[in-house]
Amino acid sequence: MKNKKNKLEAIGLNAYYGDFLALKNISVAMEENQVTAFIGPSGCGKSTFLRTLNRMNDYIDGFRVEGEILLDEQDIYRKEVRVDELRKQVGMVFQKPNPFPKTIYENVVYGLKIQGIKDKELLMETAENTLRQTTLWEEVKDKLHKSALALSGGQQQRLCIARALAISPSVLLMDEPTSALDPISTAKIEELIYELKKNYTIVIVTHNMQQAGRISDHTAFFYMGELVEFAKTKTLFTSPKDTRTQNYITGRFG
Amino acid sequence: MKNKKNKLEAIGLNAYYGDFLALKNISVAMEENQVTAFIGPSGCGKSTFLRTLNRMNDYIDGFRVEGEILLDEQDIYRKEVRVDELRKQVGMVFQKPNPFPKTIYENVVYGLKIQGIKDKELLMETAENTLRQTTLWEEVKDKLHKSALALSGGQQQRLCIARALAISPSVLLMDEPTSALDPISTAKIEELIYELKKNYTIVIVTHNMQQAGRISDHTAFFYMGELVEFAKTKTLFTSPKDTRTQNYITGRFG
Amino acid sequence: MRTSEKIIEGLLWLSAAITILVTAGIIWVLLSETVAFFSEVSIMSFLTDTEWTPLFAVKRFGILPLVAGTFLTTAIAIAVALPIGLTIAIYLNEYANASFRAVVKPLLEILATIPTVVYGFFALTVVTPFLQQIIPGLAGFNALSAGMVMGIMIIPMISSLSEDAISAVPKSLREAAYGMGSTRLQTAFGVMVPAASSGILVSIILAISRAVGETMLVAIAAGQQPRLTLNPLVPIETMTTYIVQVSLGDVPHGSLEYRTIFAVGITLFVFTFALNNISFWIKKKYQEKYD
Amino acid sequence: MTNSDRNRLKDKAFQVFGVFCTFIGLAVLAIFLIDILIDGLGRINWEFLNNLPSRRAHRAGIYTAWIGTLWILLLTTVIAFPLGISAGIYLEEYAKKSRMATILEINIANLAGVPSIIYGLLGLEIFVRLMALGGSLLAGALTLSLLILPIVIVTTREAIKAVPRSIREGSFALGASKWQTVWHQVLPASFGGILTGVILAMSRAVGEAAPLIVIGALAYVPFAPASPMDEFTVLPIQIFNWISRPQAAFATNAAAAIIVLLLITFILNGIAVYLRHKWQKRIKW
Amino acid sequence: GPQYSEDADFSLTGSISIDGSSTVYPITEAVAEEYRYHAPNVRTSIGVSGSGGGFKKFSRGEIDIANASRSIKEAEANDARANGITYLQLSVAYDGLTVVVHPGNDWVKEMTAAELKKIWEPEAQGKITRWNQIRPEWPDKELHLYGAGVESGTYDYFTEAIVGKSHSSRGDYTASEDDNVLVQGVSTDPYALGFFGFAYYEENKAKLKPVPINDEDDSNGAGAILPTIETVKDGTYAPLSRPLFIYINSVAARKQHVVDFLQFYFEQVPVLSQEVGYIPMPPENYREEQEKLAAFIAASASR
Ligand SMILES: Nc1ncnc2c1ncn2[C@@H]1O[C@H](COP(=O)(O)OP(=O)(O)OP(=O)(O)O)[C@@H](O)[C@H]1O
Ligand SMILES: Nc1ncnc2c1ncn2[C@@H]1O[C@H](COP(=O)(O)OP(=O)(O)OP(=O)(O)O)[C@@H](O)[C@H]1O
Ligand SMILES: [Mg+2]
Ligand SMILES: [Mg+2]
Repeated sequence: MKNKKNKLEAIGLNAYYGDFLALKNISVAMEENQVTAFIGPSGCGKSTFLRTLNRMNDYIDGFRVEGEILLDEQDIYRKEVRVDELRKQVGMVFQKPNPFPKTIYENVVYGLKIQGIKDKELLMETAENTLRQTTLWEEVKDKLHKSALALSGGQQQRLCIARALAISPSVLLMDEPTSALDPISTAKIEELIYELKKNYTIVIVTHNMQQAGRISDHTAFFYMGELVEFAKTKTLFTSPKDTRTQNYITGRFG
Repeated sequence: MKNKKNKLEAIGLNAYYGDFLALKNISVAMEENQVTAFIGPSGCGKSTFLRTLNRMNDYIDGFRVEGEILLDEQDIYRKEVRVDELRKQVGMVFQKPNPFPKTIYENVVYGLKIQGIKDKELLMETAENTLRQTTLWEEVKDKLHKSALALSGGQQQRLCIARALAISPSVLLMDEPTSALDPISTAKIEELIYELKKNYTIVIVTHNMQQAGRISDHTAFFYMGELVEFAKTKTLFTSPKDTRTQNYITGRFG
Repeated sequence: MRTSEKIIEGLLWLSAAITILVTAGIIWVLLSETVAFFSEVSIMSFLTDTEWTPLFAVKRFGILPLVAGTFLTTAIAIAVALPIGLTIAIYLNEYANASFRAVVKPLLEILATIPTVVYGFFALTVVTPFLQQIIPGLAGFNALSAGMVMGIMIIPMISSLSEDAISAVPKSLREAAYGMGSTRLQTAFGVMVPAASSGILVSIILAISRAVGETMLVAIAAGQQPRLTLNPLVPIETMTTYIVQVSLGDVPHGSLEYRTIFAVGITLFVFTFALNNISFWIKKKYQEKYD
Repeated sequence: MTNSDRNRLKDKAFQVFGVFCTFIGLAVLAIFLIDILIDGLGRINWEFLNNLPSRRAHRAGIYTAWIGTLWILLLTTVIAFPLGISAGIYLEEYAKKSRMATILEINIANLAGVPSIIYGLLGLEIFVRLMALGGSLLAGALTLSLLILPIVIVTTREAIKAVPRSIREGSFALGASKWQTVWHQVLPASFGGILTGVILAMSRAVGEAAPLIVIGALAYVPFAPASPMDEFTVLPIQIFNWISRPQAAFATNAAAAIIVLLLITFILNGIAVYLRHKWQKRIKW
Repeated sequence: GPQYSEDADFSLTGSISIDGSSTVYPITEAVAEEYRYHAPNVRTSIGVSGSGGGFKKFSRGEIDIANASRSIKEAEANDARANGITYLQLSVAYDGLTVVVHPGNDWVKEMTAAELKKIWEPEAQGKITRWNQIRPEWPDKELHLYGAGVESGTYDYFTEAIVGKSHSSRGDYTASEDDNVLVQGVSTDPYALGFFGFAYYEENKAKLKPVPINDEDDSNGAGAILPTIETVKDGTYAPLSRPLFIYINSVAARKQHVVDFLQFYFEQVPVLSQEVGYIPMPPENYREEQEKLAAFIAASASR
C-alpha cells in the first residue's frame, strides 16, 4: 500500500487550559481517506486534541495551543484562517448529542441553509439521504417537522451525525459518536464510516477497543496528555511497543 | 438457587408521553440483590421504563402511567408515597453525566447533606469511599474543591455514580452508566456493580450486549415499547424464545 | 419534612398570589373613581371622541389622543431600543471577549439608573435642537426626541436580559453551530436567539412596559398637548403624563376633572393587558414549534 | 462573490454594527455622566452631604434625602426581593401549566406596565390610609416594592428557566425534595441571572419620585428618619424640586444630587454586578 | 453654622405638617428654614403633592397647613366641613405672570389684555395662528404659543384674568407645568409667545424679552406696564399678578407651636418671599392678614 497523503497533521502540539497542560508535545499525522482512532483512559486528552483539530476550543476561556496543526499542509491556527470555512471542511460530531431546539428537518439542513442554499427539493433530498445513511429515516420520516428534542438519546446522536454529513466535509471528527447508540445503530454507523472513508478523512475518539479495531486504519493511544503510541491499528493491537499501551489494550491497567 | 424476593415489580404498565404510548403493558419483576439489564434498540423505551421506576418522569409534562409498580410490594404510584423518600431508596445514574455546578466534593456529599448530615468527617469519609469505588479518587483527590464541570465526560459520569452511591440506596437504576467511560473504568464499574449486588438491587440499561452478558442476572429485551422477552441472562442470550430477540442479540436486526 | 415542604410551597404560592391582590387593589382603586366618572361621561364618547379636553371649559373626553401619544412614544422607543439592545446583547455574547463584556454590561445598566427627569432635559435641550437642524419643522416638544431618548434609556433592559438569556443557552448548541461552519452571526441568529427566544421576548415585554409606563421623560420633552396623530414631529401627550400632571397638579380631588385620571389609568391597564395577552399568545405559539 | 464571502461580510458588518451600537450606548452614558459631573461635581462637598434643605442654593444640602433614599432602598429590598424571588420560584418550579399559572403570568407582565403613579395612588389608599401607615418610610417602601415586584419576578423566572433539567433530575434522584432541589441547586445556579433583575429593579426603585410624592413623601424634611415609621424624603424628590426652581444655582444642586444618587446606585449595583460576575464564572454548562 | 439662633425658643415642641402646591413651596420652605433656628425642637415638614392633593389631605385633617396657588373650591370646602374642619385662608405673596417673547422678536413692543384674550380664548383655536392676525403690521409668521399646563393653578389664574372664565382657553398651545421647560421653549423659538412665573423671567432675563401689558384701565397705571417687583406690588401690573395662599386648620391653630410658627411666618414672609423669587404684598395687606390670623387663633382657642 503506497503512502497516502497526510490530510491532517499535528506538530509539537501543546494545549493548555489556563495553567493546566492538557496535551504535551503531540505530533501525529492523519492520512487522507483513512480512519484514525484515538483511544486512552478517561481524561487523557482525546477530546481536547480532537477539538483542536477544528479549533473548537477557541471559545474556551484560557485555552491556548502551541505548535502547529496542518490541514492540507496549511496551519489552521494561522491568523488568516477563517474558522467557519475550516469547520465546513472539518465537520464534527460531539460526545453528548446536541441537536438544535428546532425540528428534525431544520437540524439536518441547517448547515446547508447557512451556506445560502434555499432550493427546497435539494434540501429535502439531502435530509432524506443523510437520515437514511444514519439509519434514522424510518424512525423519523413521519415527524420531520417535530422538535428534535423529543427524540431519544440515541436518535439525537444519529441526528447529529446526519447533520454533520449534510455539509459533506472532507474531514469528519467524531467524539465517541456511538457511545449512546445501541449495537444495531452502532453497526450501521460503523458501516457508514467505512463507506465515508472513501471520500473523507475520519478521526474518531472511542472507548470501545473492539470498535477501534474494527473500523480504524491507524490508532493513537493517549495517556495523561501524552501520545504514547501511534501505529497501524493492527500493529498497535497485536504488538504494542509501549507497556502502557499493552496494559491498556489488554485491560490490565491502572 | 432458591427464588429471590421481588424487589421491584411492574404490573401491566402503560406509559404515555401525551398521546404517544411509549410503553405497552409491561409486566416484569426485578429480584432483590440481582442485576437486571434492559436491552433493546434505540428509542424502544428502556430509559422511559427505567425512569418510571423512581418516578423521575413525574416532571415531564404530559407524561402519565397506567398500571402498577411495586417496590417491596407497595405501589410506588400511590398517593401517599413521597417521591423524595422513594428516590433515597431507588438511586439513579443518568445517560448523560449531569454533575451539579459545584465542587467535586459538594457533588458527592450532596445527597447526605440534604438529609441533614453535617458531620464533616463522616461526609469526607463517604466522599473518599465512593470516589474510590468509582476509581475516581486518585484523579480528583487534589481538586476536590474545584468545580466538577471542569472534569472530562468520563470523569463526570463516574462522579455521578459516586454521588448516587453516597446515599446508599437499596435499588440502583443506571441508564447506560458506562457509555461515556473507557474500558478500564468500565471494567471497574462492572466490578463495582458486582460488589454492590450483594446489598443492592440493580437495574441497568445498556447498549453493550457483552456488558449485559457479563454483569446481569436477568435481561429484559424491549422493542418498540414492548417487553418482548424477559429471562435469565444466560437463557436469553443462548436460547432466546422470540425471533426478534434472536435477531437483535445476533446483530441480524432491522 | 413533608409538612415543611407544604408550608414552603404555601408561602411561595402566597408570594405569587400577592400579585393578584396587587392587581385587584389597582383595579379597585381605579374602578371606584372610574364608575363615578362614567356616570357622567358616556363610555362611547370616551372611546370614540377624538378630543381630550377635560380641563378646559368646554370638556371633551375622547381618550384616543392620549392612546395615540402613548403608542407613538412607545413605538419610537422600541424602534430605537430593540435593534440596538439586541445587537448589543448578541455582540457582547458572541463577539466580545469575556472581560469586555464584564465591563460593558454593567456600564450600560447605568443607563437605566439615571433619573428619568435628566433624560427629559437631555431630550429637550440637546436632542431636540440637534434634530431640528436635520428636520425643519420639528416642534420644540415632540414625540420623536422623547421616544428616541426613552429608547436609549431602556436599552439595558433589552441588552442585559437578552444577553443573560443567550448565555444561558447550553454551550453544546453553540458548538454544534460552529461545528457546522456557521459564522458567529449565523450562530447567533440561527441558533442562539431562537433558543433564547423566551428570555428575549420577556426582555422586550419588560422594555415595552417600561416605555408605556414612563412618565417624567415624556412629560418634559414630548409636550402636554393631547392630539390624535401619529406624526412624531409635533407635541403630544401620553396617558402617563396626563395622570401624573393631574394627580400632582392643582385640580381639586374628587372632581370630575380629577376622576379622569382613573379612567385613563383603567384604559392604560386594559391596554397593557391586551398587549400582554397578545405577546403571551405569540410566545406560546412560537415556543410550541420547538419544545 | 461566493456565498461564504457574503456570510463573512455580513458577519463582519454585524460586528461593526455591534461595536457601533455598544459605542452609542456608552457614548450617551459618557455624555450624561460628563455633563452631570461638570455641572455638579464642584458642588459636592461635606456640607452638601451634611446640610438640611435650604432656600439658599449654596447652603442647601441633601442630608435627609440621601439617608431617606438609603432607607427606602433597604426596606424595598428587604420587602420586594424575598417576595419576588419566591413568586418567581413558585411560578417556574411549582405551578402546573394550568389556567391559573397563565393568568398569573399575564397578570405579572401586566403589572410591569402599570405606570408608577398608579402605584402611588394604590399605596395612598392601601398603605397610607387603609393600613394607617401615613407618609412613612414603610408606606413608601411597600409602594415601591409593589412597583418593582414584577421585574424581580420576571427576571427570576427567566434565570431559573435557564437551569438545565438534568441538574434538577440529578438532585431529585438523590432524594432531594422539591424545595431542597430549588434551594441547593436551582437558586445557586440561577443566582447570577436573578442579580441582573435585582440591579434593574433597584435602578428603577431608586429613581422614582412621583409615586412617593403621591403617597405623601415630603420635600422639606429637616430631620433624618430613624425608624421605618418616620416621615422622609428621597433624592429624586429633592432633584425634581430643585430642577423646577428658577434659580440656576439650584440646577447645579440638582446635578450634584444626581451624582450622589448615581453614586449610591453604583455602589449597590457594583456589589450586585460583582456577585453576578463571580457567580456566572462558576457556572458554565 | 449654628443650628439655632441666640434667642431660640427651646421650650416649643411638636410637629407641623404642611403639604400642597409646589408653587408656594419655596416660600414656606424658606420660612420653615428660618423657623428651625428660632424653634429648634419643632419638626416642620413640607410636601409638594399639588394644591389639589394638599386640599384633599387638608380637608381630611391629615395636615395642619395647606399651601395653595388657588382658592379652595366649593367641593373641597364641603369636604372639610363634612370632616368638621374649619379653616382660614391667608395670602402670603404675589406671583407675577410674565408674558414673554423670543429676544430676537423686534416687532412686539407691548400688548393689550384684549389682544391676549383674542389670542388665548377658545374661539382662537386653529384660527389665530399668525402674528399678523393680532396686529396687521406684525409679520406674517406662524404664532407659537407656550403656557402653563392646564392642571396648574397658573393656568387657572391666567384664563380667569385674561379670558374672563377659568379653564377657558384654546388648547393648541405647548403646555408644561414646569416653567423651566417653557423658558427653554420660548428662548429657542423666534415666533414664540408665552407666559410663566415672574421669577423664571427674572432668572433668564438674557434669553427672554418681556412684553409690557396694557390693561386699558388707567386707574391702575396708564399704558403698558412691565412686570417688576414694584409694579406687581403696587397693583399697577394688572391683571396678571396672582396671590398665593396658605390654609390653616383650626384644630392646629390651637397648638402653641403652630401659632408661633404662623406668627413667625408673617413676620418673615415679606422678605423671604422676595428672596425666593416671588413678590411680597404691600405692608398693609400683611397687616390685614396678621389681624385675620390673630382673630382666627383666638376663635380657635376659645372653641
Ligand atoms: N420527553 C419526551 N416527549 C415525547 N416523547 C419522548 C420523550 N422522551 C422520549 N420520547 C419517545 O419515547 C420513545 C422511547 O424513548 P426512550 O428515551 O425511552 O428510548 P431509549 O430506549 O432509552 O433509547 P436510547 O437507547 O436511544 O436512549 C422514543 O420514541 C422517544 O422518541
Ligand atoms: N474546560 C476545561 N477546563 C479545564 N480543564 C479541562 C476542561 N476540559 C477538560 N479539561 C481537563 O483536560 C483533561 C483532558 O480532558 P478531555 O475532555 O480531553 O478528556 P478525554 O480524554 O476526552 O476524556 P473522556 O474519555 O472522559 O471524554 C482532563 O484532565 C480534564 O479534566
Ligand atoms: Mg472526551
Ligand atoms: Mg435511553
